[in-house]
Amino acid sequence: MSQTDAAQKLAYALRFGDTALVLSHRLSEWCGKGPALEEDMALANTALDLLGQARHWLTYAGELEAQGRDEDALAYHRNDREFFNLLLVEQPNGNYADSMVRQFYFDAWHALALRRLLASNDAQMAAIAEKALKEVSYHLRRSSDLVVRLGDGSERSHAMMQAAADALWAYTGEMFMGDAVDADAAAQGYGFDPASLRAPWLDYVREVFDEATLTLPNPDAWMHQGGKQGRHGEALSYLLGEMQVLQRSYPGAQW
Amino acid sequence: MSQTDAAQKLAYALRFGDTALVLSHRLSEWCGKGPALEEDMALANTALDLLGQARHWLTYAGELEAQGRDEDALAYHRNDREFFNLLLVEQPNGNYADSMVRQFYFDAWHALALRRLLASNDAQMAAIAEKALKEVSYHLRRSSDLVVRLGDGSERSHAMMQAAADALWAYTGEMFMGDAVDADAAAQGYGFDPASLRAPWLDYVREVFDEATLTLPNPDAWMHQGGKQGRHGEALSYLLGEMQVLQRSYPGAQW
Amino acid sequence: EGQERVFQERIDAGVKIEPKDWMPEGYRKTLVRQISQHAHSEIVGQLPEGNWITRAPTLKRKAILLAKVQDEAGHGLYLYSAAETLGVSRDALIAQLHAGKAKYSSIFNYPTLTWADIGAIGWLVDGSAIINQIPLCRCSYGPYARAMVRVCKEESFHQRQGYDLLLALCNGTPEQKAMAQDALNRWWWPALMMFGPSDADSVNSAQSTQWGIKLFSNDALRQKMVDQTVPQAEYLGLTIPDPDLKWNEERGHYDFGAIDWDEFFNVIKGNGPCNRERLATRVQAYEDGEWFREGLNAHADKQAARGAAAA
Amino acid sequence: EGQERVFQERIDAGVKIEPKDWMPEGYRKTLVRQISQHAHSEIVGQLPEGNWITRAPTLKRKAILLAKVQDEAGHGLYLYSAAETLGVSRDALIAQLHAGKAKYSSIFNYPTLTWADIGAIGWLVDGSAIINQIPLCRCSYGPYARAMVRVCKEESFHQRQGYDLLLALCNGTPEQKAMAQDALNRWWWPALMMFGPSDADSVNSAQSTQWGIKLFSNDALRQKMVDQTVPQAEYLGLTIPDPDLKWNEERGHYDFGAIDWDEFFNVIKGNGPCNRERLATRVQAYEDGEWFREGLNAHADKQAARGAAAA
Repeated sequence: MSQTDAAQKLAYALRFGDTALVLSHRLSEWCGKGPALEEDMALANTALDLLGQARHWLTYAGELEAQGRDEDALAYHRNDREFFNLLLVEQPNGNYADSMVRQFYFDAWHALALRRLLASNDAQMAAIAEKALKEVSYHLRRSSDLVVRLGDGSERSHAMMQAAADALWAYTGEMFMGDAVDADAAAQGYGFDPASLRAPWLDYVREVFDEATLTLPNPDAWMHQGGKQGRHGEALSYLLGEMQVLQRSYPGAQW
Repeated sequence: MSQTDAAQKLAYALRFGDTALVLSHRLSEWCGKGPALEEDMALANTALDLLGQARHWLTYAGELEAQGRDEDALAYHRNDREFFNLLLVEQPNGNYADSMVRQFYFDAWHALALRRLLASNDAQMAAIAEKALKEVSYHLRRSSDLVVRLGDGSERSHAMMQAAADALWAYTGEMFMGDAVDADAAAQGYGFDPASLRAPWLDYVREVFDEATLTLPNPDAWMHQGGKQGRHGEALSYLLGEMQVLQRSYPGAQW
Repeated sequence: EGQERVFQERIDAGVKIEPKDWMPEGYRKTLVRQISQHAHSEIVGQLPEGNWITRAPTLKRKAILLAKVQDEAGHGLYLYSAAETLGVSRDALIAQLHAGKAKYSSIFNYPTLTWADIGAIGWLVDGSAIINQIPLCRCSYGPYARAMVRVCKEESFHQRQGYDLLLALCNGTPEQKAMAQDALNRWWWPALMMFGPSDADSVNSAQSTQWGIKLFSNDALRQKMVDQTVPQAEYLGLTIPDPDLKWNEERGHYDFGAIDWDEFFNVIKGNGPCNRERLATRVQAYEDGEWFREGLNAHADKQAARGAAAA
Repeated sequence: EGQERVFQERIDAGVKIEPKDWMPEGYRKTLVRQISQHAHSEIVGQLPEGNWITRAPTLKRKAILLAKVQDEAGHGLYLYSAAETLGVSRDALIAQLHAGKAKYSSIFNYPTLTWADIGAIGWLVDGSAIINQIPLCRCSYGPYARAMVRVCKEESFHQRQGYDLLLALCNGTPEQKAMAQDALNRWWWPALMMFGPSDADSVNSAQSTQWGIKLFSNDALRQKMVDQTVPQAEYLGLTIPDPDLKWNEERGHYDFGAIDWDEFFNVIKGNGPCNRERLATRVQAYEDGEWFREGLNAHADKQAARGAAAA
């Protein structure tokens, strides 16, 4: 593997790891503040699954990098310009409708993405994906179910879900935009072309929205991008500052 | 000056400095989000005054400590257990009524406290107080005026001001509770007995509240304490984590 | 009364009371109060620990803490269910909590100021909770006893994790060790207060004992906590903040200093550092979630109507 | 028209137009649009910079940034006042902004990602603003020209502070210098776009020029910005992100690469990284403040009534 190849693959692993880590963080911000006890449990559970996945990805990224950085070094000692998560998952929680729609958009992509990674020629990536897919399939069932029930619920819940669906829409396009890292992943056979997930994702989201009586936003609307390349919104550096505060304040300490 | 004396005086200076710094931070969180352009300007102005005062106090504290720490070392490299600000000023902003009542309660005390420090036998403290008092007299006029206008304003503004007055009340008692540091300050003549400010403070607040048609909360209600001794609420460590993020993340860098 | 005698005989014979069995009104009321307080404590207890999830210093510790807080929500669920078997709904109980009419464990009105507090809560607060709760696994009311078995198993896991967290700090830098000592200083006395006032001052104890709801005295449980914890603190190299603490050879127990019951009653009255915040946070969460619960209900109604129309 | 001719003669003679003077409706409209856009830009411009006040790395830098943001609010005030002399209220202008009908400078739809961005905004964004605004100190409408004098004085102060901030980073650690380079990479092109489309594509330019509102072409000002900034970047040791940039001996100016006007128009249309957030923040602030403004009005009404009753 050439040095460039290794760097591309590392970036690829970090994108999955950072995305899982950042979304886990956002979900954990809900702790004790959900709209029902069952939701508190489900949020913590999803956050925990994603955190576990992030740890696998970051540990593997550390191996690919081969500079001796472990999951914690990668999670706690990079700034937001070195994080490669999707913009969608860093969006602030907003109200619970916002958080649920964010989750639904993401889960629908995540399940598709992991399914493609099952065929990765990188055994470790395939193994991480296989374990994660079991969890994510459940996440997707849950978030799809909530979208349907709240979309086709009361007038108020419908309006809130539609507003959330519209507001977050512009952050979904990035999931399907490829760059050199994606091209390398697809060419080398350890990853896939993200554009190929767009049609099935749209089909699935459309189907769920139909059942939820929600209007699908315009698929050809302008979309944000940059997260996968480390260009984030203003919220991420606050999130990381909070997450990293102890590691940054007590350099070298063991916990 | 014995070592204990020096430590007491240092703690005394830090209390004033930390209180000004933390309130300045809270006010600056309003940046661009105030209820009117004139308020945006006034908030920034007050934040700036308090920041300037904090810098004087912390610089002087560094001199008293004589360990080579400057204003930045003291502001950016202590954690919340080492901060000695009043609990009142660390309270989250809440709505604008909360922020204004917090400011009013504090300004009313601050002006009294600084006036007493004019007579400090520590020339530097007296000088800091003199400069600060000019600014704080203006802050107090402004916050008193707003309390009157909003208290005796619409039904809604009255209700919001009263709710804020009640909610923050329990954080005012600490301003008048003395401990060993205060006792030393009074005994040595560089400071004063905080209990002696209680009656004039209550008189002033009562007078303004009367004009504002607000009900003074019960002066003998139970009161929080601990901030002056470094035992804070849960909000302060978030505030400091945010404030200190760059200094903590780039140790040793010059800015 | 005959019913009452039969009831007491069952208890004395160690037979569990089940939801459909006859029971005295006082027994029911006492249990509802106790179980719901316990449930509320689990729910409110999420907040002080949740305060450090986003700031946990390693991903592993973060995962442990997240799992723990999730367990607490789960405990809340079992316990509300156990209370519901006594004929009172979860919504009604939560409404009491939000109205300030129901209590929860006062310990959660103290703030978590540093990461070490997460360890101290696991070690001391869960430690006290377990000592309180283990006897309840044998209490006379079946659903409560069974809920407690499950709760205790998880709590003892949490306690070990808390201790392990502190062990890492105590083996760490001097700053980290100081953080652990500071946490012990602040949590020690509130943890001892968790057992409640001295039995002499405790109302209803006799009746609860007769009913098999209370199996040991508050003071006896507190003594057990002290005896168990002192050597653990020694192993950590931490000092318990009690100058009167010393081994009493004769009693075979540690003697310890007087508890500041003024503080205890003050916090119960609402004057703790975080009472207002904790309740406000829960009430806000509930109010913010109203549209959500209403939406789910509306959907369920629609589904039911569609089902009826199809039938 | 005679009025119109007299008006144009005054302008041509360099005499300022004042609020009470007759003016063509188009002149009034153009000025209202331009001044209010400028005012809105000052107000919205508080947000990207305000994003780093709480995180400024030294107290001195924090004070400088706070003072700067305060100045911007002040500029907003003068400018709204200047617009009000043309017969439109501040409230009406703000309502247009909040309804998405009025523009503000597109540059504020880019995020401030690092501390270096604060320096880059001062250096490049204020730099472009000054070049744009200095000619306006001589524009034909008196209140606007006078407001601009005050604004420009403060802006040039801000620009030096921004440059000084970057200088500290460029003299700092490699990480700090990389942060500065990254900021330059992101802000360079948007700063050049601040001058607006090439004159060939610019509507209304001719009329504005005739009216003495526009004194130089967009391209001329942009060239001035490039020429002025390149040596400053060199002094910092930073590389301007334009491979086509080079000195043209013949022209006596720097040549530079083609601007991506698609991006420019896209951001204007609402598709910038932060358009939605910026407007949402301002609207939220305004809505949250409704009770405040209403309360002050109610008090003023009461006072007036009391005054009337006493009279």
